[in-house]
Amino acid sequence: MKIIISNASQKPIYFQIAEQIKNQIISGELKEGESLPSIRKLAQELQISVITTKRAYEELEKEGFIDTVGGKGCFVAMQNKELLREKKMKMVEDKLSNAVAEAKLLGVRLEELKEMLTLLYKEDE
Amino acid sequence: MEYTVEIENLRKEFKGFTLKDVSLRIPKGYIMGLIGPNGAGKTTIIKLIMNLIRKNSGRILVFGKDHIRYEAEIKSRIGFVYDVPPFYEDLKLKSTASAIAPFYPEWNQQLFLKLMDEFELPLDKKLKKLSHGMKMKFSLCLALSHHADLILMDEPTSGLDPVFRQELLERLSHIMLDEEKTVLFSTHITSDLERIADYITLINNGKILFSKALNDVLENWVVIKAEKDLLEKKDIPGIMGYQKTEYGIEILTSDVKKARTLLPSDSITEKASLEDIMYFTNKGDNNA
Amino acid sequence: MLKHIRRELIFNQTQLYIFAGYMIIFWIWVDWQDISFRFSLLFLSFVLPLFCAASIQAREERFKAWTLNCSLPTNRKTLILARLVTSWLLIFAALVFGLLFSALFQENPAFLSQFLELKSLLIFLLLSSLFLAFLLPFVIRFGLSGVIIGLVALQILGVITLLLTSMSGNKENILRSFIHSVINAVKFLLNHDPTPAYLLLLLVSAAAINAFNLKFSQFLFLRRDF
Amino acid sequence: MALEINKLRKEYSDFILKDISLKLPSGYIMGLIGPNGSGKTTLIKLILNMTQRKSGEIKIFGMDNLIHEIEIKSRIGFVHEEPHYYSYLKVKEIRSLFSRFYVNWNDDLFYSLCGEFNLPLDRRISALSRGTKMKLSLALALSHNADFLLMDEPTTGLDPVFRRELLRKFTEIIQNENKTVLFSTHITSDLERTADYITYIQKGEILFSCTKDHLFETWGLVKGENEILDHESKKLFEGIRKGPYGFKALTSDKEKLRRAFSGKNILIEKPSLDDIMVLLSRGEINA
Repeated sequence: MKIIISNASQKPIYFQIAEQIKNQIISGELKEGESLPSIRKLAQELQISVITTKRAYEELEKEGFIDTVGGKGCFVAMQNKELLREKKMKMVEDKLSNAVAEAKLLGVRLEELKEMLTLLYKEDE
Repeated sequence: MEYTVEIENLRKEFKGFTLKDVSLRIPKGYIMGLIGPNGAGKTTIIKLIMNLIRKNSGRILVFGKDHIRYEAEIKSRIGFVYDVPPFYEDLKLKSTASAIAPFYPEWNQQLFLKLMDEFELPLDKKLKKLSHGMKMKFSLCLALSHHADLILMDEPTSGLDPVFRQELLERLSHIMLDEEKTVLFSTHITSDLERIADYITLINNGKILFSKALNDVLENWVVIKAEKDLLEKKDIPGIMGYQKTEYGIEILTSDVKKARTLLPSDSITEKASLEDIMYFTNKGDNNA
Repeated sequence: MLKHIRRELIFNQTQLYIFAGYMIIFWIWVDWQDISFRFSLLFLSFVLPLFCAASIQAREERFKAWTLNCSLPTNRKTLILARLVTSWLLIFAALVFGLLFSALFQENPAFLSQFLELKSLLIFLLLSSLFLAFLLPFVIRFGLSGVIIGLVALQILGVITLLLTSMSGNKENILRSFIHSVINAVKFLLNHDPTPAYLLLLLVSAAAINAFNLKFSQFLFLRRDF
Repeated sequence: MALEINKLRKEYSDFILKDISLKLPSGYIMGLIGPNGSGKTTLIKLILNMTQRKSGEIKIFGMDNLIHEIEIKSRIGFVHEEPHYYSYLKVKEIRSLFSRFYVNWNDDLFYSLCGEFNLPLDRRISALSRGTKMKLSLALALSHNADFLLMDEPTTGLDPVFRRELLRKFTEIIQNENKTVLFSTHITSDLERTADYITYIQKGEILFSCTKDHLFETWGLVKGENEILDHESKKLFEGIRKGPYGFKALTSDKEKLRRAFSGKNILIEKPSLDDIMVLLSRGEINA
């Protein structure tokens, strides 16, 4: 599991943690049922306050990404496939809308944008 | 560039520790911060300049003169703040001050009284009744009351609250308006230095690692936070130290421009604080 | 030099009050017990230097004030010179104070007049120079704990010699013979007729001892790290 | 609840600790900050019953600290602001002195800590520097696995590297949920990362005691031109400092402030603990 916290960013630290764990669950890096470090262990590793990691885990639990099993700790929740696909599409959509806004700002026409998109998409194949 | 203090391969041997041929120049008209872990030799250097301890070899020039041959004259132009205030505890503040005042030709009693009032120090109270913080303030009062050209301070802010520390820093920058004055002060509270120091000298177990302008350091030194295996894949230019954690790796590099070109997109680079620099150069998993 | 003496007096003011108290008690005791002149002379020439060397140094050590003294715009040699000069000032002040006190309150003026003779003053000067020349360097080199250990060692030595002599059976005890020799020496000095040559010799030897004391103490003080 | 204080009062000739109340749940680290002479040391000494209180109640591990003083003290690891030890004792000799007092004293832990803090076991304590003496008192306090670490400025005179290690040790300790750490400090950067709760005490009163996250989410450092400050808007601030080029002010409710100043160009940033302290104690409050 990878967590990189930026002290300079405006986003609160618990939010950064929750977001990074969320992305790793959606992208499949964190598999369903995989156990997560306890709140205190994570706090000690990242050298941050226990309250912050607790808050991050509460966020993730509320959004159904993780479950806490009393005594045994936290695990990545069973993501129902449908919900997972939806979240993936949502993430890509956000990124695309940023790109579109940027393109409009810089006066890039739609055709050029489409061309760029297909080029980039084909590149990795 | 004129130098108030010039130290050339200074050597001092103790039972468990040796200051190894230290050379250092403190430019006139600037504030130099001296940082380093406990027992790195900060106090030793300051005491050597003041000739409180005898050097084994090396040369020290203060105001261009040999610090032993012209000891009295040099010391009359130095304001010295000790890490442990060495005053007679059963004496009133004003008697201690009046005992040492005649030794300083430039002693200014009005200035002394003004400072004592500003620092809220009771002239008639015995020293033993004061808290550690107030003793440090008294030590400062004495050092600032005779228009010293060189102010030598050994951890002056330890035990003082942020409010007073800020006032002290404001007073220091006020003093620095007159380009003749020079300040060397060792501290463990690096955030103070980041606000006010012009030059930074990092010393580590008896050797000087670097002595540079502060903004050179703050602009070029960064901490890169990235995925764990970043280091194996790429060789980071200017790497000074790194720390592996469970969820990533933090790398200190002194050359942000070169390093930035090699970094993966999801890594974060943040300005390195002096505390980070000391931590990575001293404690990191390696000493690259 | 004046500022140095003023510094030493201010820094040790509480000590001076205590010492004045001792002096009063001593002079009352001398008068009340009708102590012999010779003994009080010897006693004074030991106690006064002990006070100047040990208790002033003890305060400096306890409050770590030597860092303060050494950081003042002066050098180590002057600091030691100041300490020696202040010591002599205190010794003579205590003597004058005592003599004034006894002149005012004492019954037997003979004791006082004996003290005021040039010869006894010079002898007093010689003896206290000797003690000071031993104590000051000793205290600088070994510090307060050194003095305490030194005094304790002396006592133990005394006890051992007593034990040895009583065991070995011979009557003449080494310690007593040592004390006798000291008293005889003082007797000899006191009975010697006060020829100018003799007085001059006393003065010169006292000066020599002090010069040695100054140089040796400075040498030791320069070596110390604070 | 590791520590519960209600209406604690202590009077000195020139200082009064005014009926302070404070709660610290077990398993967390609380930082105690405030200007010199604001009562931090007094509070800590009262908890340890080293000074007499005038009134009020202190419960530690749920027990009253007067009735169960001995038991409580054996479970507290205490570090004093100015480490006073018999200076002629050697470091290793002080261990035997201490170990007798604590039931679960652990020698190997002490020696491993001495190794970690690289304490010279055979040096006399009088020869140690201030920082090293502090490390010794820390090693002593941490060697009888106390349930409650109570420390008065433990980081004074310690270098940043050691301070980070010490804080790392604190986080290690509170891995066990019934261990708690309360320490006062002047070096607020210690608290910015690992502290869970922050308590700010000034002139004998507690101005706030809350989680660090709550503090940084609700309090704001506001910067703007002096003109937009008027008598009315001043009321929204805890402390203001006017400079030649604009003011710097502290608000305890940045959302409310953002609404009140909407339209005006002000900058609201995350305050550092130093900013909070300076503005609370030196800023002219909206009198």
